[in-house]
Formats: sequence, C-alpha cells, structure tokens
Amino acid sequence: MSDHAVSLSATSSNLRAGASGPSGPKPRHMFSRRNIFLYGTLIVVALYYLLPLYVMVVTSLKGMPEIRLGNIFSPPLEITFEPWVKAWSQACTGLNCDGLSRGFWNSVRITVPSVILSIAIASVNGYALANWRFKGADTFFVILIVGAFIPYQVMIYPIVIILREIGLYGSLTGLVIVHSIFGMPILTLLFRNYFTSMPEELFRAARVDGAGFWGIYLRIMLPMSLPIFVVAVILQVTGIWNDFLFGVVYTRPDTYPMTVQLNNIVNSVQGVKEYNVNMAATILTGLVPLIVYFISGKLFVRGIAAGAVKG
Amino acid sequence: MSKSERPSQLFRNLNAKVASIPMILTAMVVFVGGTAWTVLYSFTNSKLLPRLNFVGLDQYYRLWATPRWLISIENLLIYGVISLVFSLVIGFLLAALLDQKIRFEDTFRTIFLYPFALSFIVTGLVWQWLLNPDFGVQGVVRSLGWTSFDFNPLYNSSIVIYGISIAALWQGTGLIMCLMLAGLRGIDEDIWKAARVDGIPMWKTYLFIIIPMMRPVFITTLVIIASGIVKVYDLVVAQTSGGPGIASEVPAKYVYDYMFFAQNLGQGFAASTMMLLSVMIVIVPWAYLEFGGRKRV
Amino acid sequence: TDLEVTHWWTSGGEAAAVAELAKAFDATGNHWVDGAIAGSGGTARPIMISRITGGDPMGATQFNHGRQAEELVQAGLMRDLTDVATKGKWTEVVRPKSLLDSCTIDGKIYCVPVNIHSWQWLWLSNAAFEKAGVPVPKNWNEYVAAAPALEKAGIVPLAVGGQAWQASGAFDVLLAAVGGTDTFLKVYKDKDAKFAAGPEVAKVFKAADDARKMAKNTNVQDWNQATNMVITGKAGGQIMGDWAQGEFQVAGKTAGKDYTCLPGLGLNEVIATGGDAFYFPLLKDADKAKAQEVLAETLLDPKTQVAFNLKKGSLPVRGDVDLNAANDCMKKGLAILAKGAVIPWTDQLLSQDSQKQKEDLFSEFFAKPDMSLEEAQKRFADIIASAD
Amino acid sequence: MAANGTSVSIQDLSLNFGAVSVLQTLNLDVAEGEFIVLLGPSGCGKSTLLNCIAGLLDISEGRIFIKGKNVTWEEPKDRGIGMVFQSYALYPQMTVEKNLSFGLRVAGIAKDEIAKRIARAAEILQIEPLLQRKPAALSGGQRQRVAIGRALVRDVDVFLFDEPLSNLDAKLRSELRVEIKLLHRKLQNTMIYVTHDQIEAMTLADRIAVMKGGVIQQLDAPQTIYNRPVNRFVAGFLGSPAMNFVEGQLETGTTAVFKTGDLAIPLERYGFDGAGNKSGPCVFGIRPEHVAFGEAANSMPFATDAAVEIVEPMGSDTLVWTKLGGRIFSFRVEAEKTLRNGDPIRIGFDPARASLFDTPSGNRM
Amino acid sequence: MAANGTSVSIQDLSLNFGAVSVLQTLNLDVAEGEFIVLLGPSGCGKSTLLNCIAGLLDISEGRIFIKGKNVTWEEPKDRGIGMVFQSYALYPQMTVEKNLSFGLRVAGIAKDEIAKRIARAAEILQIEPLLQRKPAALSGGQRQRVAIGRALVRDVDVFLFDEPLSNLDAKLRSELRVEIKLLHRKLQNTMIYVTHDQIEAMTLADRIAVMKGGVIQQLDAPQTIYNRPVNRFVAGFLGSPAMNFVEGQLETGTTAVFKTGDLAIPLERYGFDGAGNKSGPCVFGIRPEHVAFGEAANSMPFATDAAVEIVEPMGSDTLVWTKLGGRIFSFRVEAEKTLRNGDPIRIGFDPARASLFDTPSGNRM
Ligand SMILES: Nc1ncnc2c1ncn2[C@@H]1O[C@H](COP(=O)(O)OP(=O)(O)OP(=O)(O)O)[C@@H](O)[C@H]1O
Ligand SMILES: Nc1ncnc2c1ncn2[C@@H]1O[C@H](COP(=O)(O)OP(=O)(O)OP(=O)(O)O)[C@@H](O)[C@H]1O
Ligand SMILES: [Mg+2]
Ligand SMILES: [Mg+2]
Repeated sequence: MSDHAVSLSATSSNLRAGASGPSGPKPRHMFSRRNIFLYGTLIVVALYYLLPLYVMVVTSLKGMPEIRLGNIFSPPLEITFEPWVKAWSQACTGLNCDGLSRGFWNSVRITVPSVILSIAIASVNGYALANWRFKGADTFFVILIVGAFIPYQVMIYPIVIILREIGLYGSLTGLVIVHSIFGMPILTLLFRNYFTSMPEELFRAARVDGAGFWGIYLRIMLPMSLPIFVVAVILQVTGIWNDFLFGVVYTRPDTYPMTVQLNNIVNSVQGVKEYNVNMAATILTGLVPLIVYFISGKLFVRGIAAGAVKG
Repeated sequence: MSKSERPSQLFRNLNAKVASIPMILTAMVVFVGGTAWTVLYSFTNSKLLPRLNFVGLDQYYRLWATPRWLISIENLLIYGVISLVFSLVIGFLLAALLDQKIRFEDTFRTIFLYPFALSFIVTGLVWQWLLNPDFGVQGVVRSLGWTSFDFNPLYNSSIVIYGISIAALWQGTGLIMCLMLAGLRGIDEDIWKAARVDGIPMWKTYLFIIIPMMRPVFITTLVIIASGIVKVYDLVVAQTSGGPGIASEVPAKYVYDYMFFAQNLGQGFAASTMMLLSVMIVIVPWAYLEFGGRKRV
Repeated sequence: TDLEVTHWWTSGGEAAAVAELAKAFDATGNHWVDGAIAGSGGTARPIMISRITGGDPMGATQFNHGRQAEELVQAGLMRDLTDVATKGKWTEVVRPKSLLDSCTIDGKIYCVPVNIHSWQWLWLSNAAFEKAGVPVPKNWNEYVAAAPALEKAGIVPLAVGGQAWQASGAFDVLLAAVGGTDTFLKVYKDKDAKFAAGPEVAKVFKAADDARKMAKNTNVQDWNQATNMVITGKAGGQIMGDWAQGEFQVAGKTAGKDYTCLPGLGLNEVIATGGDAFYFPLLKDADKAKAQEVLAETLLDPKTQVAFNLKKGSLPVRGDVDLNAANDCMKKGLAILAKGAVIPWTDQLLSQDSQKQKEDLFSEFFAKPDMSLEEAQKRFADIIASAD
Repeated sequence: MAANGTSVSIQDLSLNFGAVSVLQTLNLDVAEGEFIVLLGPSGCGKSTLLNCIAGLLDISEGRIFIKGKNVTWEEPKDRGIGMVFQSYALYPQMTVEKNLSFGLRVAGIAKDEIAKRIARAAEILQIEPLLQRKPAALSGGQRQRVAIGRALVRDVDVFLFDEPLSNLDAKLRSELRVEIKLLHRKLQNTMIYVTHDQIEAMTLADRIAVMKGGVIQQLDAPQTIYNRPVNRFVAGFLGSPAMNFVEGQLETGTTAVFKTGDLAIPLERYGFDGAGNKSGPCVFGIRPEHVAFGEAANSMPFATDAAVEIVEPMGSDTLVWTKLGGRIFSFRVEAEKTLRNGDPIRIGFDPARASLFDTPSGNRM
Repeated sequence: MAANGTSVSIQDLSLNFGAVSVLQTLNLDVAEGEFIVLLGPSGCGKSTLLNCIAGLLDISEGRIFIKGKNVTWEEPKDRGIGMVFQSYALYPQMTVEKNLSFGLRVAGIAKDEIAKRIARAAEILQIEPLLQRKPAALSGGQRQRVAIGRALVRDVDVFLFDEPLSNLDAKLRSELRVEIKLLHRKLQNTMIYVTHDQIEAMTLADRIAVMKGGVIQQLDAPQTIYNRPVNRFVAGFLGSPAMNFVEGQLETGTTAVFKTGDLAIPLERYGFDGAGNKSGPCVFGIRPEHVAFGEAANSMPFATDAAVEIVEPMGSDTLVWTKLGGRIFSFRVEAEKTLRNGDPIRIGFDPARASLFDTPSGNRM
C-alpha cells in the first residue's frame, strides 16, 4: 500500500512538465520596498527617540566653554567626567554641597518599601476583586479608578491632614503610605485583570482542597503571577523613583529623594546654567529606572499582554 | 438540622473583606473623603489654612472670570486632543511596525520605551534644552547657515502648548506602543490569515478589522492617557513654568498655584472641583459600564 | 542642638549669604541643618506650610515678611518671640520700625527680620551701552530712549525673566518710580480701584509698554539668568531687586565700573522695605525651643547682619552696624534709607492672592505684545478692587 | 435526615445569578456508591449544579445534604467532596506530588499519613513515576489522573467530575472513560459526573440526569433514557446519529395510526404512556439503528420504499440518509454494504421501538 | 500544466521553522472535485500543510500547483482558494453581509455582482435571515456557515478547511458534517479538509491522507485505510473504539501462525502484503466490530473462551471489554445483549479481517 502511494507521487512529479518554474521559498530581497519602508521608518523614529538621550550624554561630557560654543549635537572635543563628579558629589543646594549622592540612598530607602507595600496591597486587592467578590466591592473599585484621574495636587492638603491625624506626617512610613495610595488605582486594575484572566477552576480546586483566602493567594496565585508582578514593579519603581511632589512635601530635607536633589541642582542656578552638570545629574537620576527597563523590558511587554489589555 | 439557617452575610468571605480594608479606606477616606472635603471647602474663602467660612459660589464666579483659568482649560483641551490623537496614532503605528516580525524588535522596543522610565522633570529639562532657541535645534540649524530658520515653540505664546506636547509624546508613546503591541499579539492569527486569503491589503485589515477588535486595549490605553492628561503639571513646570506669560498654563497648575502660591485654598479647591466634575461626568458612567458590571471572562 | 532651617536661597549669592548665618549659628554650639528648597518661594512655601500644618515643623523657616505667614500665626502654629525681642531690645535696634510691625500681630512679635530688600533698582551694563555707542543712562526715560541703539547692536535692551513675579515686580517698581510714591500708596495701600483705572496709572502702563517692547527677546526664565545677561553684556539692563547685586559680586564685577545701579529707576529714589524674615514654628522639644531662641538672637547680631547682608547684597535691619565694606550701590541704598525715603512693599500691603493675580496679569502682559494697555489697566483695576 | 443509603440529597435547590435564574427548585437524590451523570447541552446549568454541591457557589434557596448532614452552608473542604475539573486545574508551579498533597498539607495532616495516602493514590492511578514532574510535563491523560488523584487522597465520600474528558482527543477519551469506570468499581464511591458527551454518559452512568435550562428532564438508567425518553428533547439529545423525527398526525380510531403525507404507520404495537392519547399533531421518532433495510425490512410491521441520498461510511458501520415523509431520515447498515446515491431501497421498522411525542408539549405519549 | 483533472498538486514540499522540520518532501495530488481529508494527531503538520497550500506560510522547498498553475510564489488571494478556519475568524465587528462582501469590495467588484454572489451563497447556506447580524449574535453552526460563505462568494476552485467543526458540540458536529457533504456534492469543488476526528474523515473523504510527524503515512479511500492500514500507527489511529492489538510471534512454517501466550491464531486466510513474511515478533490487530461473540464465534476460523471485564452500553450498541493473550481486548455487541461483569463468553474472529504488523517497523505484513 505504502509503496503504491510513494510510486504514484514519484511518477506524477516526474511526469509534470512544469517541473521548472518557481520552487522553494519566495525570494525575498533584503532591500525590498517593504523592508526599506519598514526599517527606514523604524530607524528614523528610533533616532528621534534617541536624540535627547544622545544630547544628554554628549552634553554631560563637555566642559562649559565647549557648550557655550554652540552645537549641542556635536560630540565632545574633550571628554570630561567632571560634570558627573560634580553632579554626583559636589553640586550645591543652599549649604549642602554633596550633589545627588545623598538623595540616591534616600530614594532607595523610599522606593524599596513603597514598591513592596504598594504592590502587596494592590495585588491582594486585585485578587479579592477578581476571586472573592463581595457586595459593594465593585463600587470601591470604580471609586479607585476614578481616583486615578484626580490631580495629585488636590490631594496634598487632605493627605497632610490625614497623615497629621494618624501621626505619620514627615516620616518615611507616611511617604510609603502615600505612594501606596496613589499607586493603588492602576496597580489594582492590572492585578484584577490579570487574576480575572487566570482560570477560575484553579481557584475552585484550591478551595475544595481547603485553602482559604490567604492560602490561595500565597500558595497558588502568587507563584503564577510573575509577569504581572514584573509590570507592577517596573511601573512602581519608575513612578516612585521619579516622584518629586510627594517626596518634597511629605519628607524632610535629610530624607529628600534624588529627584528633589535634582530639582535643587537644576534650579539653583549659580550664574550661568551649568548644562553639563544638569545633564549629568539628569542621567544619574534616571539611571535606576532606565536600568530596570533595559533589564526587564521583554517581561514588561509580556506582562502587559497578560494583565493590562484584557480590559 | 444543625445549620439550616443562612449564616450572616457579613462574615462570609471575611478574609476578603479584611484584606480589602486598605482599598476601602483609600477609596472612602482618601478619594471620597478627600474629594468631599475639597468640594466643601471650595465654598469657603479659605486662604492659607482651611476655614469653614462659607461664601457660596463666589470662588466659582471668580474662577470663571479669570483669564488664566480659561486659558488653562483651552490649553488642556488642545494638549488633551494632541496627546490622545498622536499617542494613539503613533503608538499604534509603531506597534504595527514592530508587529511585522522584524529583526531587532527588542532593540527598537526598548528605544521607544525608555523615555517612559524618565520623570517628567527630566523630560521637561531635556526638551527645554533641545528647544532652547539659542542652544537647541533652532540655534544649531541657524549656525549651519539657515539663519532664518525659526523653531522656537517654547518661547512663542501661540504654539507653546504644542511644544510641550512634543515632549509629552516623546515620553509617553512608548508605553502606548507596548499596550498596543500586547493587544496586537492577542489577536487570533486566523483573522490575519482570513484577511490575506480575502486579499485585503494590510492597511485595510488594520483599519477595518484589527483596530475595531482591539477595543479593550484602546480602553485601557485611554484610561492611562486620559488620567495623565488631566494631571499634567510637572512637564509644564519643567519646560516653561506656564510661560511665556500664561500661554502654557494648565488647570492642575492653576490649582497648585492658587492653593499654595496665592495662599487662596478656596480658589484652588474651586478649580479642582471643576476639574473633578468634568472628569466625573466622563469617567463615572463609563467606569461603571466597564468595571462595575458582572465579571467578564 | 540640631535645628533645621528651611529657605529658598539657592542662587550663588544667596547661598553664600546663608552660609554666613549658618556659620554664626554653628558658632553658638548648635548646628544649622540646611533645608534649602530650590526654585523660589513659590515652590518652597507650600512645602513649608504643609510641614507646619502637617505637624512636622522645621526649627525655623524663611518667609517674606508681611502677610505670608499671617494665618499660621493666627492658627497658633508659630512661636511667640516677644520675650526674646524684649530681651534684645528689638524695638530699638530694628530700623525702620515698619519692619518689626510686619512681624507683630496682636502686639506679639513672631518673626525676625534679617534684611531689607528693595526692588527699586535698575541694573545697567556699562559694556552694553559702550558697545551700542550711547552713554549709560541716568534714569528710566533716558534708558527708553537708548533702547533702539541697543537693539541695533544686537543687545536685548531690558532683560525680564519668564517667571511671573519678575514681570509683576517690574511693574510695581515702575509704579513707584514713574507714578510716584503717592500713586503707589493710593493703589496698593488704599486699594483705590477708581484711581487705578485713572490717567495717573495709565502713564505707568505706558512705561510698562515700553518695558515690554524692550524686553521682548529675553528668552530666559530665572531672574539670575536675566541678571547674567546684564553681567555678560547681552542685555542692556534689568529691573530687579538689590539681590541682583549678589550676582554681580559673585561674577567679580565692580559697581560703577562694570555696571551701574539706579535706585528708583533714577526717577524717584525710595526704598521699599520688603525683606526676608525668619519664623519659628512652635516646637514641643524644649532643647530645640532653646536653640530657636539662640538662632533668633544670632540672626539679629550685628556681626551676622553685616556678613550676611554683604553677601546677599541687601541692607541690614539695624542702623547701628558698620557697613564700610559695602559697595557703591549698597551705599546708595543706605543713604536713601537714612533719608527715610521708605515705602512699604506689596508683600506687606497685599495678600498673596492679590499678588498672584497681579503676577498672572503682568506675566501675560509682558509675554503678549498685542494685549492693549486699556485692557491691561482695566484688569489691573479689577484686581485692586477685589484686593484685600 | 436523608433516607438511609442516600449519599447526596438536593432539596428544592434554586440558584440565581442576579436576575437570571439558572437552577429552579431542583431535587436530586444520589444513592451511596452510585455513579450519576449530569448530561445536557452547554449552558443548561450542569456545572452550576456541581458547584453548588461542592459549595463553590452560594445557593439562593434550598438545601443540600451529603451523607445525611446538612452542608448547605459548609465550606467546600468540609463537605467530604473531591472535585475534578475540565481543565484539571492542576497547580502549575507544583510538582505532581505537591499537587496531590496540597490539600492535606493545608489541613495539617501528619507527614507520614500524607506520604501513605499519596503512595496509595499513585498506585491506584499508576502515576508513581510522575510524582516529581510538573503538570506542564504531563500528557493530557496523565494530567487527568493527577486531577483525580487530588480528589482521591482526600478520602472523600463523593467525587464530583466536571467534564473531565472534554479537553482530550477521541482516542484518549475512550481510554480514560474505561479507567474512570474501573476506578469507580474499585473505590465504590459516589460519583457525580458532568458531561455533554452522551457516549460518556451512556457508558459510565448508573443513572443519567438529562438537564435542560436548569431543570432535570429525566433521571433514569441509561437504557431507559435511550429507549424510552420522556420527551422530545431527551430523545433528540441522546443518540448519535440522532433519532429520526417525522412530524405528522396521530389518529386514534379503532387502532392508533400515525399519518404523515401519504404514509400511515400502524401503532398497535406501540406502548402508549398512560391512557390519555388523543388524536392530534405529534412527532414520530425512531433511532437509526432500529431501522431495518432490504430483506429484513419486509419482516417488519411497517415497511416502505425510499432512495439513498447520502452514504456516510464510518468505518465500523455506515450511515445512510434517505427521505421519509419528506423529512431527512437516517439508518445504519453494516460497513460491508455498498450503497450508492440514488439507489432505491426498502426500509422498515417496528413501531414498538419508536417514540411518539405530543407536538405542543413534546412529552412522550 | 498538471495532468488533466489534477486540481492541487504538491511536489516535494518541505517546510522548516528554523531548525525544526515540520514537513518533509511531501507529495500530494488532488483530483478535480475530490474531497481530501488530512487526518492526523495534533501537531503532525496538517494545518501547516494547509497553510502552505493557501500561501500563508513560505515554504522551504518544493512547488505547489493549483489548476495546473505554479502558484508557489503567488499571494493567497491569487491562488483561487478559499479557506475556513477552526475559529472561523469572522470579522467580529462586521455584519454577516459585510463579512461576506468585504473581500469582494476590496477587490473592486461591482456592487450588483457582489449582491448577486452574496444572495447565492446565502441561499446555498441558508443564512439569508442572518445577513444583518454580527457574528457574536450567531450560534456556532451559523458562524461556521458564514465562514464557508466567505469562501463561497469568492468563486474559488479549491476550498481549504482547517478543523472547521472542532469547536462545536457532538450533535452540531454531526449535523454540519452532513451539510458540508451536501455542499460538496452541490458545488463539486475540490476540497481539502483538515481534522483529527476520524468520523469526520471517514464520512466526508473521497480519500484520506493520514499524517504523522509531517509525513503522509497513507493516502487512500476511507474503507481501504480502515480495513487495510499500512502500518500500526494508521491502524491504531482510526477506529473508535480502537483496534485491538495483541503482541506475539509470527511463525511461518507450512502455514503461518500467530502465537501469543498459549494462543495460536492460524493465518492461512490472512492476505499477506507482498512476499517477505519472515518469522519474528509482530503485532496482531483486529477491530472490535470484527469480533464475533457467542454462537457466531464458533463459526469463525478462530475462537476462544474469555470473561467479560467491563460492559459499556453506548445506546446504539454495547462495547464489551475482555482479555485476550493477557491484553485488554474489546468487541461490539448489539445493545440488546445483556452481559454482566465476569460472565464467561466465547469470542472468535476471521483472521482475514485482521491486520498484522511487523514489530520493529510497525509496517503491515
Ligand atoms: N457567574 C455567572 N453569572 C451569570 N450567569 C452565569 C454565571 N455562571 C454561569 N452563568 C450562566 O448560567 C448558565 C449555566 O451555566 P453552566 O456553566 O452551569 O452551564 P454548563 O451546563 O456547565 O455548560 P457547559 O457545558 O458549557 O459547561 C449559563 O447560561 C451561564 O451563562
Ligand atoms: N510558527 C511556528 N514556529 C515553530 N514551530 C511551529 C510553528 N507553527 C507550528 N509549529 C510546529 O509545527 C508542528 C505542526 O503544527 P501544525 O499546527 O501544523 O499541527 P496540526 O497538525 O495542525 O495540529 P492541530 O491538530 O493541533 O491543529 C507542531 O509541532 C508545531 O509545534
Ligand atoms: Mg460546564
Ligand atoms: Mg491545526
């Protein structure tokens, strides 16, 4: 039988006079019009996106005289790291001349607990909303989502009062709470969507197995939610690290985060603006979130696909 | 019949309720409470400190008679439309380009996304510097010989808000692109195949088939963009401080300035109440439809 | 004892001046913890107020004396310094007396004035006029006349930074200089809206229009960047308070030789007694409260006053100090002060609210060449009408 | 409470999702050791009923007893049930062993006891070599066994299965069906099994509950349901290829006759249900395998001529489609018969094996 | 170009995804109007092959002819093919009518021509009342018809179906199967149909191509494949319940005998494939429906005693499981037969209907 099938096809392919003609993969030119358009556009756009970074880096490596000469796009004639040193450890704000260095550790001390707490709260919220819906839960959630639209400035005063009343004003705890509050809407949305998209049967199986609210969360849900955690961590690290307003309003000078220091350096103009120092300080401040992005960018897209777009 | 009575509803899912306390507190105390507080005090003449000294709608009359507020609203509308339209369009186009199974996708994606990692302060600074007429693009082009070249958006009242949008788009489109890309990846591959068999050109497939299918993505995106638009503040401060003159003022900045610079809390609260009101009118019905309904699969 | 002091003095000259205060305070065995917040009082004040009302007050904080802290005092958040003042006989040493009045609420003293700032100065770059081939003007009118020549030489005639308070301040200076002291007081002290809409003030608006035209190519934001334009000869002049002096000094410029200062724009030589003051929030910690007293005393110490004001470019609040080291411009100011040609400044006369409205108006006015004088004046009169 | 030997008893159970009523005052008694299959089209409320029994959904009304104990408000874990889900719902990050032991560990059972139970379950299900693997590394059939194992180790009285085979391909499905049957024989537990596959239902069940729109239509032994469906829905739902239906008229003269077009089928051999059979519109149903063909047809009480329309060889036998009374009509022949489209044929059947349904109500007559 | 009457011709087709080779020098000729079914387990490359024919995947090697034209490098729309997808891939936001007409409008076909074609397709598929609905408002079966309609309106020579029924429930599946068959008869188009459901394959196909690992194992008429599978894979893949396999030893003395345990099955009636049948290990396979039981068994060339292990009543007939040579062994009996577990029975079969496979290679002997 099999012999038959084989011989049949063999003969037929020999028979066919059209054995010439196109065969194999369709030829693709590397420089087809489609590719030129595609990569051309991408490269042009990429250049546009990279331009500011390029200018920042280049400028931060120039000396002031060279900057004054003019062209911001020209590479530095003489590379100097002095602006970096100055931005990091010498730039002055008022009397403090230790640059960004002090703010860096403050930022770390603010960011780490804030990220952990805000994600912990939001993930539990999202989990409760997705799997343990109780009456009224949706209303709170809608309020949260609407809350995402409230300009932060409006909330400064009420929060000052709240923090004062619970005696946490000015402490790191207070700031961590503030960050958790303002991170809650979007993060809760993300986690809720993510947990909703996980199979409900898994949750039911765990309930039959006797696991409770926390048991299911910790032992079943958490280990499965790496992608969305990555997204949450990235968003929060970026948001909290870059925050200026809360950092400056709800802390005291010895715990000012890096962005406040950056603002101080940039806005404390001493004579002419030291653009090179400003740029170096800017890059230094953005470095942590940038590194986080570069490392986990791939996971970010995957996580967003898993959590954000399910709507 | 040990337990034929229905147990109290309050204690069912008790853990879930306990775990939701932070959310409930945030929603009720901070968002609802804070908002109610703000609205209440917008009817007072509070200055530096909140005082319950009611003056009716005075703050609102004054608000709507203030040129700066009107300009802020106008700017917000322009900025909002530009951000929405361009970040959606650019974000989608970039995502569509990246979705063509290209090489170096990771690299391109990272390049488009990295500005999102930077704060508005940083973004504002960089673009202020790039758009600085003496050092920035204009200066460079002029120094190349084209002396009549004019590109000075941050110092020209009539276009300054567009100049600010350039920076906003630079910073924000990456995230939108990511969302869109995730959405595109979620589309059933068979749809693409069906369209190819039908002989529908790529752009028509996107326009008439794919985009309508990405409704949920667009909604999430819209929430993110829109909440960002309403809150725009740092970017303006970092780039122009509202200038030249008051040409690039925005409502959030008006609120901030009047609450803290002018030490007229009542006025600031009235302005923020107006902002909230307009947000609510748009958001609440939609949010209920979108999230308040029963759980979708 | 560590005492945290917040302020918004972060420019070169200012920082150097603060260092003097800190040095003096540290010398008393305490420690000055510096809480500088950059970006002008507008950025810093909300932070300070939040912290005071939030229950986490600093040891001392700068305000412009006048009405900025009024409500904090009324809310009982600020420390009463009357006993310290009595001990140090402040009523006798502080001059002019109006300074201390601004610190006094219901007969109690709540702040320590540290300097006198006057806005009424026109700073001119000698080099710029030389380049334009016109003599350095002696008053505002000559300056306006010289503007076309400056422009022709590629020099911005008048530098006005983009921040709103600069435009507003420049107008106030014009009001006092072009309009005269009475006009100034009638508008800001008596809040006579009808007068503000009248022909006297219209003249001032005409002058403001000149200033607007002269300033149209400035393109900088910060006041010290504008000052820097004058220092480098990119701009012909700047209307700015005496703190600009500090910048000239840091840049190593000499008054009279490199630059010229015209108090009252050379038209009406008065000095407004605005200035900075330190307020002391009520603290629970007794040690800190003690340190607050020490700081308050230190601030008014004659030696501190001299060192600080020389660096800052402002005038000391005591008449009994030796200011031989002062430069040309400062001496001009001292002379005017000695003559008693003083007026209160807007910080003392108007609420922050009215100030802000005024800032919005003039910032718009300066940035918008097509805004008509009539419209501007009408809106100005409206603000005066509703001012408190 | 419940009669002795009753394992699960559901009394007047109702369940609404908001305004939608999914189950309506449903009653069901399952005997100890019985294998009950819930069968019905998609969306009829099978899973919902199962979830109610498991305690995973809050019921709106009624009571549920398991082993005589009112468990209406008990937590799922306290009901003595084990559940196997359609997608298996194995915990993806745990090994098979961890999956099996999770519930026991949560319940705080001693380590050696856990090990013992796992060993027993693994032996019964023959998954010993898989214990250290993660679910992703298992085939569909293996996953299914682990999912059963998870219920097994919990030593429960009642097993609940929610379409445990529907994700598998036909071959695997038939193999695992046999395994489940053997398992039931070995364990003698009560099992409630949801499916919409009738072969599964027929082969596994002691009794089948056919559901539609949240109501149990018929609860009977498989053969009874197959041969004497209580209404047209049940008749049509069971059997593949489906029962042939011919619409027509019942005429009750001296002998009852079914008329459609110019056909008249005598019904004297038909066992009417009860007395009330009046003339009127009705539907005549007969299963494809009860239709005789060719020679055999002539020996039947009723026979007629027809023509072949389509032939569907299914390997083991062949389905032939023709027309009867204008309606499409199928019957089965052996695979060896070679028929071609258009061939004239003779078909016949015994009305005793047919079913007759009242037209408006659809009930069996 | 191709021989007259050949509709689709695939020559030496290979396809690799990176390093993974999915299809290997595959050849397939489909005659004009033929209904070819590609059958095989999941992941064997059926969809891949179909996508290659449609031009949706770039092939690595080989050529594809449609209607004698070399279309290897043509765009899908220019190949004269229509395709129906497993998920239907209807454009969700367009009405049925728009779904059908979208491709035509894009191609710039005149309005009235479009209307005519849609009317015809709608009539053939009986979806006239649905034209203004959106896909979300259609049932599974209706969606499927629309998906077919989309191919229909394009007036194509070749229809490609990728598991168009696998998302549906059993009942609907069997109904739509008949519809597709009728459609094929009406249109007389060439159809290539992918499935992993053997009933579909058996009933629909003119010829079935059984695939495994990217290679066509056997291409033949359904009955041939069912009765004379070329290898053990094909034999085991087709038929449900599956063919019984018994491992043992072929002994070729004077007459060939298959031995396993203490059973010896004489093979004189077995039609060996070719000459080369040597002694050695082999597998004996026989389908459940070819096993006779009870009285009938004794008239078979081979008969033996056994005991009932499980009885699976399936409604129309009953499957009985027993043991033969130590291996589980199933056969079919009529539904009326009542057997109980443990009953001793006699079974028998005719080795002429069996299949014998070489053990290492699995090929038919
Ligand atoms: N959470 C819910 N909210 C509202 N309606 C629901 C919910 N869950 C199920 N339903 C509805 O209840 C009905 C019964 O659903 P159920 O899942 O029990 O069906 P099923 O018989 O298991 O179907 P399937 O065979 O598809 O699994 C369906 O109409 C479904 O739409
Ligand atoms: N884009 C791809 N990249 C790499 N491998 C692929 C890709 N698409 C399919 N494959 C592999 O090719 C093989 C054949 O896939 P194909 O989809 O053709 O299987 P199939 O026979 O249609 O299976 P099913 O019945 O599950 O649809 C599979 O092993 C699959 O993993
Ligand atoms: Mg179900
Ligand atoms: Mg496939």
